[in-house]
Amino acid sequence: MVSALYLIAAALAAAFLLGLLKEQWRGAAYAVTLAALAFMIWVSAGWLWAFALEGAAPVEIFTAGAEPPFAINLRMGLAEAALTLLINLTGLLSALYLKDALSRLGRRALAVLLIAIMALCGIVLTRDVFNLFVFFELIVIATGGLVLLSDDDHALAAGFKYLIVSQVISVFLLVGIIFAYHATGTLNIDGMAGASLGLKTGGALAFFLMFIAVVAELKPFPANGWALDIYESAHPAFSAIFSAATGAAALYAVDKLLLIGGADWLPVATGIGLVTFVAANILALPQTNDRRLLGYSSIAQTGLVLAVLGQRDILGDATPYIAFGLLASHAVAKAGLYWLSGLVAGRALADWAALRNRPLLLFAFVTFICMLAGLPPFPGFYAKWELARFLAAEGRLALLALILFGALVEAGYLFRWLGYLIKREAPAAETACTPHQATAVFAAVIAGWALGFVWGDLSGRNNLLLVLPLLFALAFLLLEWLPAWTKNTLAIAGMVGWFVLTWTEYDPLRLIFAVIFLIGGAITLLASYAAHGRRIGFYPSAMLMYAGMAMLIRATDSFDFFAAWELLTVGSYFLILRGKHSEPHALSYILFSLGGAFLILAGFALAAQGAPHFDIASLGQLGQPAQPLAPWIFLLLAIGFMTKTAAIGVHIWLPGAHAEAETDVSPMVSGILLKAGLFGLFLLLMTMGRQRLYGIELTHALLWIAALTALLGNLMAIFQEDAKRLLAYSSIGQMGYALFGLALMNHLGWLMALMFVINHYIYKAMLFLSIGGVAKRTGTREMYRMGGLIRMMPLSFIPVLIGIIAVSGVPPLSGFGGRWIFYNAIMTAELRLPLVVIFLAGPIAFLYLFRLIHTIFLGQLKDEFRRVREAPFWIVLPQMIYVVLLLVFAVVPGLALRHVDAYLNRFFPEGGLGWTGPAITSSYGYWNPIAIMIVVGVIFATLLAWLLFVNRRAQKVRQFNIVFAAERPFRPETTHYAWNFFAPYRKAMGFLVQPFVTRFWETLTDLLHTAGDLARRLYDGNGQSYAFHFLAFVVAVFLLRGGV
Amino acid sequence: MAHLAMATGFLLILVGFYGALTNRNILRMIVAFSIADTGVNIVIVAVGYMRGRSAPILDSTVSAADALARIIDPVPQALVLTAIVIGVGVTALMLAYAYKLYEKKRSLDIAKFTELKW
Amino acid sequence: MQFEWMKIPYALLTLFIVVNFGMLLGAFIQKIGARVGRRHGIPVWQNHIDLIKNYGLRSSITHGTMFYLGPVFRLSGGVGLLLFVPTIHGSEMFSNLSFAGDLILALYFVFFGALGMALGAGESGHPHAAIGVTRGLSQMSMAELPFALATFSIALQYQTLSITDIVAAQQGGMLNWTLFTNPLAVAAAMLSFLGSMMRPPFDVVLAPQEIPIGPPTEYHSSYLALMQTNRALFPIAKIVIYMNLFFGGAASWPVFFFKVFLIYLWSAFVGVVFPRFRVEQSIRWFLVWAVPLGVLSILLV
Amino acid sequence: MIKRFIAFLLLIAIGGIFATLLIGYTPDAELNLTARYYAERTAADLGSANIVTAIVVTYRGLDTLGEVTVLFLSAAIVGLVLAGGRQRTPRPRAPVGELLTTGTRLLAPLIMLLGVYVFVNGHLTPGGGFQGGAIVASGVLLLLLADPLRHFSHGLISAIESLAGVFYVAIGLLGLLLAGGFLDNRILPIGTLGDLFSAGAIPLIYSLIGLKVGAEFASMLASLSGTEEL
Repeated sequence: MVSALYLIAAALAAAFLLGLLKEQWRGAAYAVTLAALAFMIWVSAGWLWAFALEGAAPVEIFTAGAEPPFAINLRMGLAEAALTLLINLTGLLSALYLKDALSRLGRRALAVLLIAIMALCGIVLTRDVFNLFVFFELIVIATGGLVLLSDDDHALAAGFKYLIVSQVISVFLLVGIIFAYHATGTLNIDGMAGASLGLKTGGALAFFLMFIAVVAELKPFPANGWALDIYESAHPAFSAIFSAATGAAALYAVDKLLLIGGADWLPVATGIGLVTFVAANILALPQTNDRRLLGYSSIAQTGLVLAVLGQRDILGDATPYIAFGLLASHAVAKAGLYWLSGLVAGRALADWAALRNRPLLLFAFVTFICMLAGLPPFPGFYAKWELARFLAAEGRLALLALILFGALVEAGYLFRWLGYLIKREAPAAETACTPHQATAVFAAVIAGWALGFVWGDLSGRNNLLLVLPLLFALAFLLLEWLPAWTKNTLAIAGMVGWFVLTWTEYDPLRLIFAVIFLIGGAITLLASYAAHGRRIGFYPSAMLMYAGMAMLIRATDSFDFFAAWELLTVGSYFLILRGKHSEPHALSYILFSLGGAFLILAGFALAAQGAPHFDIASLGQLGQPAQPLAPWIFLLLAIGFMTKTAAIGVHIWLPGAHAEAETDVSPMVSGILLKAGLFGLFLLLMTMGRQRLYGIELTHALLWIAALTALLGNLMAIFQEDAKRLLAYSSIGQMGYALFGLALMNHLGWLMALMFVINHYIYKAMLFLSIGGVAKRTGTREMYRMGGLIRMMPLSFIPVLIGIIAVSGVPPLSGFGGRWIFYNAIMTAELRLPLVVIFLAGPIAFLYLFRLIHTIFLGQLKDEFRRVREAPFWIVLPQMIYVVLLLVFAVVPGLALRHVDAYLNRFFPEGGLGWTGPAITSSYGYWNPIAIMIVVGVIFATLLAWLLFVNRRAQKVRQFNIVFAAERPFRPETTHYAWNFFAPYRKAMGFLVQPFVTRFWETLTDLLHTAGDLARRLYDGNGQSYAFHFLAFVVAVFLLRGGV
Repeated sequence: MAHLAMATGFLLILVGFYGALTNRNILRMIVAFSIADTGVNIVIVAVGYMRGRSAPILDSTVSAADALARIIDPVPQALVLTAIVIGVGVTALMLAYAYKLYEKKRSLDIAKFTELKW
Repeated sequence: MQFEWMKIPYALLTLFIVVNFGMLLGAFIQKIGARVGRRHGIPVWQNHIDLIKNYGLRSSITHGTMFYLGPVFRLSGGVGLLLFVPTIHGSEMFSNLSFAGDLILALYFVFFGALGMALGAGESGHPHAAIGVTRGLSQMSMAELPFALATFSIALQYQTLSITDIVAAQQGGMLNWTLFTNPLAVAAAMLSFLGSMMRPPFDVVLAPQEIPIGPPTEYHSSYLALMQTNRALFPIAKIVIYMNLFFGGAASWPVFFFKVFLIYLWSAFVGVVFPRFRVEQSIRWFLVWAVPLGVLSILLV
Repeated sequence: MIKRFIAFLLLIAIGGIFATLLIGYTPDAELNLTARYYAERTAADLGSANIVTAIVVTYRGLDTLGEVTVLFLSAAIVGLVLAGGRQRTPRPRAPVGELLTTGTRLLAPLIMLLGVYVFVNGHLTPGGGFQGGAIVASGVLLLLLADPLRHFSHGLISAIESLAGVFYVAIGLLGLLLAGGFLDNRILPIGTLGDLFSAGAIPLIYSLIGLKVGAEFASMLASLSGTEEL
């Protein structure tokens, strides 16, 4: 191995050498710089290789031939190797990116860049506090120089503000160092740590000064205004270094100092880090300038890592894994985003829509955003999981809650941005991207995925990037050049194939879900054959969702479950985002989903109590420390899952998301995706069962929520003018029923929930396809604009007819089976009042369904639709399959239900159904689906035959042949009664559907925004104020710590 | 003696800070920081001072053998040298910045350079 | 209970009896209403005459498939409802096709006809048909609620969902009737009953006097005949359920005729006394008066 | 006014922190561990009479390298900042006066010589590369004052600066290769304590530092002097 000293020596030698080159030899100077940086990368990569793969021991590097503490020494270990590699790589890529700017400014600028990178390495390597100070000052000065690479005039002011504050910081650092030296007689970090500085006279205070000064380099809230200005105005390539490399180095410096400070100072680090994390994220919310937003986000991420470092007392050996996981995610993503920002002409977030015309750059952006948000399979995801595990085990719940809250806020602005990118109007200007710039950006993308792989490998769990379904989904990224129908065939084949491979593994319950997720998904995909072109982005997203679901049902470990959960969330988010006007809805979907996911994460973490692997099945037998927390765990998990099923209160994302999605996406996200939440609830109730919290039976609370969800979902559905929205609200109501069945906690209740799972899949997928087809042909979703379409689109009418009979539970179709089981189930219900609510919900379903079929297909045909064609074949085909399925399931529900019924005996031995002959019996009643079907069929057929006989000469009349107050109308508009269809109902019951919940969430987000907007007035742009902030920060920390 | 020097040093730091916080003129701020830097340097040197001993240079008066008992702590002296030089570097940089800022706005008022905020 | 082929002729016999009884009863009740209003009223065989006339009419038009199917749905609903419920308690002959399902089947099958009718009327393209349907559905959704609550209450009370078992439990004296064992449920159900009989104050759905509105206006000839058959059949089928659930059922045809008449009379009685509600008024009325009774009956059972 | 008041309050608090440090401070009676090592071993190990120099150049040589780099950076950046954009337009100005011109002619070489003396003897007497370099630069300043329009050869200054730097790093690496570690001065014989040619590479390094510092200051001064006409 080459001594780590060469990192410093090479950079310096090259920097000095540059001075010897003639000013005109720009190319040569640039080459020397790149060569030096490449050499440095080689050195640190070599060390990383040695440590990570060959298990080499850390090396102490002495200078001046004397032992520490008498001479400065450096250390090269795993962390140092990784960090220097990160720094050098960022440096090299930024240098590539900066080619034009650097060539313009010449060798001096190159030298400054080299020295900056060298100094960052120095900070990481050195074990001497004063040496640390020297390197920090080098960074300060180099930053002062590199800021000027920017084309932005304001960079000058920003640089000066930075220098002002740096001066103040360095005063504190120097005073701290000299007193620490006085107290311990050494300048060596390990020496100081060994001499227990804090116990010496004045030692604690000296440490405080050093600590606060180094922490200030992390830009803690509120002492960070100067850094934001730099982020905003500097050249993006420098901001990349400033964010990724400087942040990493400063964090490591703090880490070293914490070694000196010992356990006493860990809470301080945590506190500062956490406040910074949360505050910076809230401050970022109202940002519109991209680079400043990234600046806030950098500060927040650094704060988070600081908080993690402060938790090393409980994280122990896992600290590097977690901290570096978060740090690496942040660094790679942030560097990548800054590089990208250089390609975007405008500085407003919406200007980034320019990237949309460049799919590869778009992919890069998405990668970075997902990394930042800590989504799988990136390192941040693993880190977050481990962090939650440890925090929950030690009962540091407030901390966990704050971290998750901050992460959610962060996801809020990141995904809002992503939405702008994908949905906003792209500027006409072409995005210019030189090969150098592209190299930098894509190197970051590759690094991101590679890190994801490494972290998965190190996690001691399933490496997500080796899981077959996920790989299959990701493979579609490489297949994007294929036409859509090829990809569709591949996708269907893959899903069916996976089902065939795995179906023997499932118990009956899981098998039902597996069939719906995989086979059901494949059927819905048939509709996608209707799409033309390449459909960029559709297949990776859809397959990601399905991969998540496939992994979800197979998961036994809580980690696998959670990872699958996040994957399906992300996949479905991108799917939903594809809709024309779905930007705000996709955002609210992902936010609610992530919020729910965080609750699930917290729930699992609490339940595991630090155990590295936690089997979901053992939720039922929690260990001692977790046992008293069981109701809380239940609550967290239940709410988490309920965000996916859109229970009332957390339902507001659903209508928009489902309604605005594309024609073939709506059935996927409604018919299939919602079942993931139910699956979670099934697992939860199966394992944890009943829990009491403050004397309240939680399943009873669930009953109430479910009943209200059913009622209000249905009620809101009847007042919709938009057909797809109507169906979406209806899903909320239906999920309420299913949840109700689960919460009943008896055999039949669960059976009913399963019945709903199957039924809802079939008819909701069918209805969404049918209505989607109609909307596609007519170009509108407003029902009152349609009417009389039965003549134009009879094939789309049939599924709707069948569908509404099924949904409303009218015999003889399968919906009735659900209702019958429901009534039998509630016979033993413990709580009767919620039943009243759900009774009320029943007939209301009938209302909106009638509206759906009437206002679209019946009534008067409008002039503009006289030439409308039937929906495309590929959209009709799956509907017909569903019709057949529905009829089959109506006649022989036992096909699916019998096995599940038997399986449920395991949990509720009593109250099962009897399956003797064609009749199905319970302890209260009986039901014979075949007989019903035959009786109804025979009566119907007889009467029809009779009518046909007596009325054989019926004459078809024209559209307006109606008695209309003695007039013959001729305009369909005046005769199609469709708008505000249930006006009397609104008068009577409208008070129940005031958008209270929407208002609540809106107020909440508004409050956050306002808070961010007010708080950021703190950064008034005056360099002096920033110095004030820093001093106030010092004093505040000092006082809060109780005077050290 | 050491206390006195140290108190002076601290006082200079505070004076420098006060000047930097209350003067809006950039040049005055730079001067104020120089004062604070000087204060820090004095503090550093004061920490190394030991009553009745001489500078850490071996010559006819202090031989290598009795150095242990005769010289003061050399480390702060080495450190202060570095600190001074770094201070000079930063000051030079700030002056250059001040010049450029003035060139841009024809003003040295720090409160005028607030385009970047929030 | 198993299916036997013999059940079919028996069922048809029931059907025949009930249709004729229904038509006579309907006319009789009309007459009572007219007499209260100091009018002479129609002869009791008027419904039979109308039916024959309508079947005899030769002019017939159609607006489309659903229009054609509407009356079929409607009558299927009525016939099915009647046949899924045992008519005479203890008689194997007149237990009809109740082997196919229990109370829940009957409750949900009520919607079958309403749905088909609404669809058919909808296709006629007449805006008033649609308005009538919205009114009808809105009112029904709330009117059915107290009945559903009451039903559930007595299902809990008797711990069964089988109508036969519920009737059986009420045998052995009047005091065993649900009317006396669970008066709250019966009260709720009887209020609900008013809402589903299309008589004042809940007849705004049809609004027969003022405007030519809704399905009966658009349909004619044999369509109307089918619907008229249903008009005769359906109320009786519903009353049979009420009778079975709350009033001890009927062990023989005379008792059957008598009880059905009395229950029918209740709606006529209220109808001639009260003026008409608008839809939102009736919804509120059910919500305020009937639903709480139903809730209480469930809680107290 | 409020600003002053807040500043005052903050500084009182900071002053409180400093006061605590001050009150808690007790001067050492004995040399501490590190200082003791230096006092005992410097002469024998490194052969440098000036212990501070030994620390600066050798024991904490990395700091010093950084320090030199700080100056290098500052000079580069000052050059970068000030070179940007503006074309130099010499304006006629009043002559600086006979006294200054003549004095400069006399003094400048002497000052330079003194500077060289100071850094060459850095390992023996107080002073060293930085001090010597600063003195050399002050000579340059004098020249600039005497003739503001004088063009220094930027090429020469920068060549000196760079070469000195490269050699400095090279010597450091030689230490790594031939002796105990980076910047170990014992690549050359340490000689007799007190001799000019003693203390191994220390005089050499310090001379390089002196040259470099002088060159850097000079280039900074030259750059700054270009700002005069504003």
